[in-house]
Amino acid sequence: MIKKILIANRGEIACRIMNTCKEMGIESVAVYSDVDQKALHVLMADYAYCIGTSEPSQSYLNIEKILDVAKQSGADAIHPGYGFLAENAAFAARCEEEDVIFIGPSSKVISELGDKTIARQIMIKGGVPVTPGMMQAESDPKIMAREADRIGYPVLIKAAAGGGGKGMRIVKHPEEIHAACAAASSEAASAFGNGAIYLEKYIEKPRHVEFQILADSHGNVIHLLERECSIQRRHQKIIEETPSPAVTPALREQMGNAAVAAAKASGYVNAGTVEFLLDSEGHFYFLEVNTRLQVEHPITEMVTGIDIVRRQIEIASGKSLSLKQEDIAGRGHAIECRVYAEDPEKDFFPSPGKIVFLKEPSGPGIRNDCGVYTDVEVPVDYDPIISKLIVHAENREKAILKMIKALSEYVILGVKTPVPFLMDVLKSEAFADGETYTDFIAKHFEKWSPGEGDIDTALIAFVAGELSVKGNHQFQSSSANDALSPWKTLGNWRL
Amino acid sequence: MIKKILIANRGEIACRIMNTCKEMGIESVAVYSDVDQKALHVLMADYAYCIGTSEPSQSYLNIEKILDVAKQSGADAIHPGYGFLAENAAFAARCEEEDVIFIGPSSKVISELGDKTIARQIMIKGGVPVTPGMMQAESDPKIMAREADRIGYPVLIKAAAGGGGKGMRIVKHPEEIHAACAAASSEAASAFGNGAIYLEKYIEKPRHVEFQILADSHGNVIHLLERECSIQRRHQKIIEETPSPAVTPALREQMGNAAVAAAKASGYVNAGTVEFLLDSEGHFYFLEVNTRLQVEHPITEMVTGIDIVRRQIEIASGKSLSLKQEDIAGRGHAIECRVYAEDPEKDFFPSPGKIVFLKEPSGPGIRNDCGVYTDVEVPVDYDPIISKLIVHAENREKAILKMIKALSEYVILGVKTPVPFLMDVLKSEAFADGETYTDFIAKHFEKWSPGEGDIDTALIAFVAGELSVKGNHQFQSSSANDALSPWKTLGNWRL
Amino acid sequence: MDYNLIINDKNIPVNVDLEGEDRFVVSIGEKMITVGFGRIGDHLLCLEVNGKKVNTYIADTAEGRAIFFNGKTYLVSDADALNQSGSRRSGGGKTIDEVTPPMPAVVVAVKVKEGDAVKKGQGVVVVSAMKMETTLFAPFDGTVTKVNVQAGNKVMPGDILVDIEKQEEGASPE
Amino acid sequence: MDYNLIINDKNIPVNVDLEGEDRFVVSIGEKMITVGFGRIGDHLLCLEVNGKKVNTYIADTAEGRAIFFNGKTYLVSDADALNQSGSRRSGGGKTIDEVTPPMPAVVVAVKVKEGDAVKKGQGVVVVSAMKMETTLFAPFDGTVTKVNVQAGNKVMPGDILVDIEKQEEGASPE
Repeated sequence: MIKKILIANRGEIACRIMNTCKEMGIESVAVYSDVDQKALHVLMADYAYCIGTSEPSQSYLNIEKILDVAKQSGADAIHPGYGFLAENAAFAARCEEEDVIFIGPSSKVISELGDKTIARQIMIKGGVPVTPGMMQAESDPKIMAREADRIGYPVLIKAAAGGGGKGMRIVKHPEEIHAACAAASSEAASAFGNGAIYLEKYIEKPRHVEFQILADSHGNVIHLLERECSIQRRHQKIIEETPSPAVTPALREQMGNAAVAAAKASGYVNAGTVEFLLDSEGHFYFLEVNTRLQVEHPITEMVTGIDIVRRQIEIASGKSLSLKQEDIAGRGHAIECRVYAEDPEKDFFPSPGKIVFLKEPSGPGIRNDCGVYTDVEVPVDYDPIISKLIVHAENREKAILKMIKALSEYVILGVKTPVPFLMDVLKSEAFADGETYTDFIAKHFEKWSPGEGDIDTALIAFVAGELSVKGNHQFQSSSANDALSPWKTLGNWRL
Repeated sequence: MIKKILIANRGEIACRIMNTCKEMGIESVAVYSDVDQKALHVLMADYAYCIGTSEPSQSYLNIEKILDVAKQSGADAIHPGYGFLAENAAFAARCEEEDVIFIGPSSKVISELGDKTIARQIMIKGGVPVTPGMMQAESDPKIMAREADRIGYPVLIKAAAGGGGKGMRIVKHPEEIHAACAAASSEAASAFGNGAIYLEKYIEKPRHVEFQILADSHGNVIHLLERECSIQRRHQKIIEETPSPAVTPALREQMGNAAVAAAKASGYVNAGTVEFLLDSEGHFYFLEVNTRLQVEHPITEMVTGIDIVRRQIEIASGKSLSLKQEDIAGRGHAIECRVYAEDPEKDFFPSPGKIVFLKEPSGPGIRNDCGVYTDVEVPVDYDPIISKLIVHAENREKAILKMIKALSEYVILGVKTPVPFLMDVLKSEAFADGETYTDFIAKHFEKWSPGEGDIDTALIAFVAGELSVKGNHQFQSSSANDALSPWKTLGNWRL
Repeated sequence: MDYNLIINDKNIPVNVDLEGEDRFVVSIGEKMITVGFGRIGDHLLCLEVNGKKVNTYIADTAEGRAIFFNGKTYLVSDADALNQSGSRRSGGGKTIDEVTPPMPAVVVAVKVKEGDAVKKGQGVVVVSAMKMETTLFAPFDGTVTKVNVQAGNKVMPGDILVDIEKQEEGASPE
Repeated sequence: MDYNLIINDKNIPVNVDLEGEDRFVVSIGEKMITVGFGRIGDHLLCLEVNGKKVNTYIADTAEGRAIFFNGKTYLVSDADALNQSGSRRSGGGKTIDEVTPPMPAVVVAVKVKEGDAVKKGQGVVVVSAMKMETTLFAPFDGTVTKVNVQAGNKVMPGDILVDIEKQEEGASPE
C-alpha cells in the first residue's frame, strides 16, 4: 500500500487530495514555486519542497525536479491533480521508469487518448459513437477545406493535443476556413507546444454530458453516473451539476455503457472521465477522455457517496474495485460553482491579489473545496481558481436554493469574484428550467451586468465602519444593559 | 406557507434551524437573553429581540415574552429547538391559543408522551413492546418497594416528567430502595418541578437505539431509520452513529414498524424520536418518545439525504409528506460527536469562557453544526455545547477515520473541550468492534487520562511563538529568496 | 456629520446624526433611515437597517472600502478623504485617461515609441495575466511623450505604462 | 537563549540557539532538535520539527499559552516571566491550597463561617455552573479566617472564596 504521496500540483485540488491522504494515514509531500511559499497546499502538507520560480516550466511543470523530490522525500507515488502534468504522457512515462507510482492511467493510455484523432479511432473500434470528423490531424489548409466540405459546415476546429477550449474555433462558412485554421494552429502551438489540428462536425445546441469512470488493474470498470457541464464561458465550465436535467434513466444506461466501453477499449486504469456531446434528440457523441481527476469530480462524490480520490489511490496500489455497477446509485442533486479570482464586471478578466478577508459558506450539504485563506496572495502566475463551491440536496430545486444561499454567504474581499454573476445564473428561469445548453451564457447572460444593488446599505455600512473605527467601537458585555442596543430591544422587558 | 419563524432557542440548534429557514426563503426571528447579545444565533437572524436576563426563567423559558415577540415581529410560527420549551406542553398549548404555529406535535401529544407512565399505557395499547414496570407514578416508598419486588431487581427509578438522566437511579438491592426513591424524587422535583417517579425493570448491558419518525397531519407516518446512541456519560449521549452496529435488516424493519406504531398510537404529528432499549438478544423495549427535534438528528440527515428541519416546517404548514417508507434508504455511515466546553481532565466539568480562537474542521463529508465563533463568550448560564461535529463516509470504518481526522483539526482555544477524549474513544478497539453498550464509557474509559502528549513540540511552539512575537516575525514574499526558508529547500534548485 | 461618498462611480452626499453609541440616523437624498450597528472583530459589521438585520463584511482595499452583503461586494470611498490625501485616483466619473493595467500583469509587448502619434482606441501595450492577454488602448488622440515599461516588466494597477499628451480639440471642460 | 517553561505541571529548561530569522536549534534535556518556523496571522505557527511539518495554533489565555496540534491543546507558561510578574499562580507542582472555583460559577451555599475549624477534604463552598453543582473542599486541616463570598455571588477561577489558615503539623518543608 502507498505510504507517502507527492502531490504535483497546487491550489484547491492539492488540498483536496491531501485531505483524503490524511484520512487514509498517508503522508503528503507538497512541491511549490517561490511565490507559493505561503500557499494553503504548502501549509497542509506533511513535507514541502520549493522547486523553483513561479514560471510553471521551472516548477510545477518541471518533471525532473518533481521526480527528484519524490526520491528525496521517499514518496512512493505521485498524484498529478488536474492541469499542469496531469495529462502529460512523458511525465507518466518518467514515473514508470523511475518506479514511482503515477496515480492515473499508464503513459501509453494518456498518450493515445491525449491525441484526439487516435482517441477517435479507439472509440470507433470500441463501438462508441463519435461525431463525424477527420481521423487524423492535418496542417495543410487545402486538405482542411476539403474535409470541411465533406463533413459539412458548420465545423469545429480542435487542437489534437490539449483541451480547455484553446485552439478551438467554430467555422460556419467556407471562406473563413483558411484563416481560422491558421489562428487555431498557432494558438495550439503556443498552448500545447503542438500545432496539430483537426476538424469535427459542429453539433448545434448541444449539451456537454460526461461520465465518471473507475477502472481497476484487474479489468473491472464501472461508471459513477453523469455530470452535466454545459454551462461554459469561453469553453470553460463554470457550473456543473448531476444528474443532468436532460438524461433519462434509459439514456443514462446507454451512455454509461458507452463510457465503460470507452474505458475498456482504451485499456484504461484509474479514474477518468468520458465526455460526450448530447444533442437535442438524445443522440450522443464521444468527445474526449479526460485522463485525470476532473475539476468537477466533487458533485459525483456528493450524489454517489464515493470518495474518488481514495479510489484512485486504492486502484494505483493495485487493489481491486470493491464496487459493482449495481452498487452505484445517485441520490439527490449536486451543483458545483467554480469561484475564480476574476472580475465579472470587466469581462471576467483575472483579478489576482491578496485575499484580505475570507469567510467560507458552511452548513448541511455545503462543501467548499478551497485553496486560499485570509491574507494569502492569489498569484498572477496561475489559473485564478479560489475554490469550488458544491451543494447537495434532495432534488434540483432544493440544490439551487441551497447554492444561492451558500453564494450569498461567501465573503471574499480583496479580489473580485463571479459570485454575483453565478447567483444571477442560478436564480434565472432558464437555469431553473434546465435549459443548460453550451450556448447558455451567450444566449441568456451575454450582456449581464451586476446592477446597482442595495447602495443605501453599502453607504450605511461605510458610515458604521467609520464610526466603529473612530470610536474603537466594540460590543461590550456590559453594553447589554444600555438602552441603545444594536438589536431591537423591547424596553419594558429589560430587567 | 410559513413566512417568518421565531426560534425559541439559542446556540447551535438555533443556527441550524435558521440555515434551513434561509434556504426556504423564510425569515427568522431570534430571541436572546442579555448575556447572548453577541451570540451567533443573534447575528444570524433577520430580526433579534432581547427578552430578559440570563436566568432561563426570565428569557428562554419565558413563555409569555416569547409569544409577545412572535406577535410583535409578525412571526407565524415558533420552532422550539431542543431543550428549553421544546417539550413543554403548556408552551405548545399557549401557541395553539394564540394561533401561532408550534413546530412540533400538539400540546396534547406532548403532554401525554411527556408523562412516561401515560406514554407506556399508550404504547401497550398500540402493541409496542415496553419494559416490565409500573403503570403509574407513585410517591409512597412502601408501594415502590412492593412494585420493585414484583418487577424483580435490579430496577430503575425514573422521573415521570423530564429526561436527560435526571432523577434516574439504578437499585440493585431491596435495602436501597427507600433512600433511592427519596433522592430521585427530590432531584426530579428540583429539575422538572414534579417529583413523581416510577419503576421499570433495569435492562442489563443494553444498547440505546432510537428511530427518527416523520408524521404529517394527513395520517402519513414513516421512519428515517435508527440511531445508535449508547455511548453516554452521566446518561448524556456523547457519540451517536447510524446505522447501529447491532441492528440487522430484519431487526430494523421490526423496530421501525414499532416506531411507526408508536407514532400512530399517540396521534403524533411532526418529527419525533422513539427511543428503545435493545438487549443483547435482540429484544427491544419502548423507552420514551422525544417530542422534538433531537440533538443527534444530523446523522440521520447525512445517511438519508433528508433535511429534517425542512420537513418539520412543511409538516407544520400542513403539507403532506411526499415521502413513502420505501423511498427511505440509508447510505454510508454517519457519526456525531458532541463538543462541549468542558474539561476532560477535570471529570468533564463545564469550562465556559471566551473562545479565543476557533477553526472548524471542514472537507468532504464533514459537517459542524456550530453555535460559537472566535471571540464570543460561552456563557456560564446554559448547556455548554459548542458544536456537533458530524461525518459521513462510505462505511463505518471510513467514517471513524474521517471523524478522527476532523477532530484532530478542530482548533478551539480559550475553553477546554473533550476532543482528546473523543479521539481516544474513536481510536479504541472497543469502538471499532462496535461494542457500544450504554456502559461503554464506564467499562472502557472510566480512568481515562489524556497522557503526556508530544511535549517537545508544544515547547518548541511556545519558543517559536516568543520569537515571532518579539521579532514581529512574519513570512514575507521576498523571504522566499532567503536561504533560510521555513520549509525544506533544495538549495541547488533555487533559481 | 456629512460624508461625501463614492459608490458605483457616483458621488453621494450622506448626512449622519448620531443617536448614541451604536445607533444613528442617516439621510441619503430624500430618505432618512434609522440604523443600529455593532462591530464583531475586524471585518464584521452587524447593521439593523429599517428594523431588519443585515451582516456586512468590510475590509479596506486599494480600490476603496470593500463591503460585502447578500452575495455582492460594493466598493465605497470617501471623496473628501481622497481629496485631502491628494489621491491620483479620480473619484467620480469614469474617464479613463491613463494607460494602466486593470490588474497585476506582465508586459508582453509595447506597440508604440516616444513621439508616436496615437488615435483613441489604438492598442499601445499588451499585458498578460494568468495566461490571458489583454491590450491596453490609448484613451484619446494624442502623442506619446514617454514609454515607462518594456516587455517582461511586471506592472501593477496605477502604474502609468505610457504617457500620452492629449491632442488639443477645442476647450471641452471634460 | 534559555527558557524555563512549565507544561503539565513540570518545569522544563529549554535552550534555544537562533540560526537565522526562521530557524533555531532547541535543546530539551538530552535532545537537540532543529526547528524551522513561520507565522501566519495571529494564531497559526507552522513548524518544521525534525524535518516534518506540523501546524500549531496558539493563543494566550489566563492559564498560559494554549498550543493546539493534532487534536490536543497544551498549556505552556514561562516560569521566569511568571516569577517576574509576581503571579500568584503556582507554576510547578500540583498543590491546591486555595478554595477557588475551577471555572466561572455562582455560589450556591457557604458551609462554614469565620473561626470554624475545618478538616482536609471537608466541603466548604458549593458552586454551580452550567446547571452542575460542585463542592469545593478544604485543602488541609485548618481554621477559617475569612469568608469572602455569599450565596448568589458570581465567582471566577483565582478568586479566593474562603481563607483558611493551615494548622501546624510539625516542620514539614512541603
